[in-house]
Amino acid sequence: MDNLKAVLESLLFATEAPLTVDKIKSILETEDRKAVQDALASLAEEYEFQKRGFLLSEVAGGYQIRTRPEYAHWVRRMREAKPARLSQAAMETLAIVAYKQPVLRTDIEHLRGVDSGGILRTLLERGLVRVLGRKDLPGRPMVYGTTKRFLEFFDLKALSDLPTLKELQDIGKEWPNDST
Amino acid sequence: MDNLKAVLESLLFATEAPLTVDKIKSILETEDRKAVQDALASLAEEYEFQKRGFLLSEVAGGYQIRTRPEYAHWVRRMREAKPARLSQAAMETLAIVAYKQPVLRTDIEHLRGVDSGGILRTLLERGLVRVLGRKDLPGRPMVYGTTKRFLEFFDLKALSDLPTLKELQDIGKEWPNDST
Amino acid sequence: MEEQTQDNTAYLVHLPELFDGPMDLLVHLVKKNEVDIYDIPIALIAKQYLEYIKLMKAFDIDVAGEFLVMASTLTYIKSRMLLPPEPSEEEEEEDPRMEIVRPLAEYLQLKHAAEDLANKDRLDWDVFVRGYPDGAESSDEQAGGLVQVGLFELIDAFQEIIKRVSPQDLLNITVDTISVKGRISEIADILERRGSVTFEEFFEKQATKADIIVTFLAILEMAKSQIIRIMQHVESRIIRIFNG
Repeated sequence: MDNLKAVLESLLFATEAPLTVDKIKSILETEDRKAVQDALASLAEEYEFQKRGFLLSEVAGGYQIRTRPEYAHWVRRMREAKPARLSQAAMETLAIVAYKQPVLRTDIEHLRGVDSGGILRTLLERGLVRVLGRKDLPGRPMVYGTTKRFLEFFDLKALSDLPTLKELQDIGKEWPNDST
Repeated sequence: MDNLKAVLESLLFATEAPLTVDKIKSILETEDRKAVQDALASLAEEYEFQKRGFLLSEVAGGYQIRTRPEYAHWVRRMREAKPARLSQAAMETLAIVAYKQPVLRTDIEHLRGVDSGGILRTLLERGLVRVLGRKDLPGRPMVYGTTKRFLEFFDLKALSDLPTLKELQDIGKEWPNDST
Repeated sequence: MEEQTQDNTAYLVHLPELFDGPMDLLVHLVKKNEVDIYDIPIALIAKQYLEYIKLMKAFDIDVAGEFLVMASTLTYIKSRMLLPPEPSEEEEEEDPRMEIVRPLAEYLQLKHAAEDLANKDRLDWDVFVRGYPDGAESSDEQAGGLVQVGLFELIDAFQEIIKRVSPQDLLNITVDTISVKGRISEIADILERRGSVTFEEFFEKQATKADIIVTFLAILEMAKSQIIRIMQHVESRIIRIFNG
């Protein structure tokens, strides 16, 4: 294989766990351990010499490309900016608020079957849900609805762009109440 | 920053999603868009010139390091990748959504001559197609379009990267290959 | 398939794969016969098309309704081709085949497009990036520190709930009710900004009757939920809506 180094590099780039020489040999269907080791050494040297943003590390009995420690600060900054993911419970709550608004917390909890106060607070903090007002019931419970940010978040022009259950059925979603 | 290229490389190496120039600017706390763009271009050239195992792709409005397609065979072996099977019908539907968006389900079905609800659903679930909104027609039918993931999936910079239908026909043979 | 026969087994080898739809079959036939799509020998193509359908039926393959519609279209065009042009007509009559040529040409274009797409470097097959074990997750992000999720995930979440509760009160969600909810949200936006708005203002910019009704229903619903208070000035008789 005349481009062994480049192939190796593509493997090292695409792997998550360190690659052992044995693993590499089996992927490349070669018996030439020496060639693989030489190529690895040559890559490591190249990264060093060219002062690349990453280096080839020998870890846990295998090889792995890692970012150069000098740049850890920036990589960390990037990782920290990594957005959070909404939990399943948050998605459920959000779905109920979206489809049933204006909705009371008790309605949400009735549908979900569990206390949803904490999740509602998170959604409020995230700006996806807001308090629309208070209902004239004992305790003056708050009524919730979705925000503009909710629309942006789901790339909706308007709330009326939400598909209806009927429409979902039409595009083939199976609903528990029909059949089975 | 004198080692901008190397820092950029470490970021590109450590990211999962394509990095936009804006994102890079905010991580590096720089206002120098031109410097970032120059460094990106220089990296892309370097990868090309040095025939590295990966290349710098411009996808979905950002930059991402991807393995070189020539070595796909070996990476697939390593990842034990299964073909991301999209049927011919799915590809057709996807092409219609891509070229005719915003498009109604009835338009798709009119063009293909068959019910396309099931396929549309699969594409929605795979995140390649999304609901763009509704059309001001009786029943307010939903209109569909492609997603950012669609761009990532097909290695496209932007939708405008797609050849026009006219171009396709001109360069294309008169007949598309069907599998018969 | 050029000739008819009762013996289906003879065709077993020739039975083409199942076609995705009538257009697909039509493309196949036009291509097989190497004819110009703008000058289709309609009698020949119609004949072969019908033979194919017959064959499918013979093999107990479900022939979808769309195939039959196309069959009748072809037969109709064929019959019109046989008629002499109406002498009384002044204008030149359009070639009856255009009815099928136009959609066929468009379909062909899109087949080219689909093929072009299929030839691109596909993620997780031709090219790979780091950290996508199965390519299922693309972290699209937005300002505000949240991963953008697809609408479908929201809907899936809703579906999960419906599985658990009686669906009765959830099934009345229609385009109209969602429109009302949307308007409630808009009105809440305005009230948040301005505190109070006159009743008339809400209706001034409404374009259609449907919009007016939706706005009215939204105000009623908001009043019912006590999100807003509706007051009338004693003298001016102007009705104002306040944040509740």
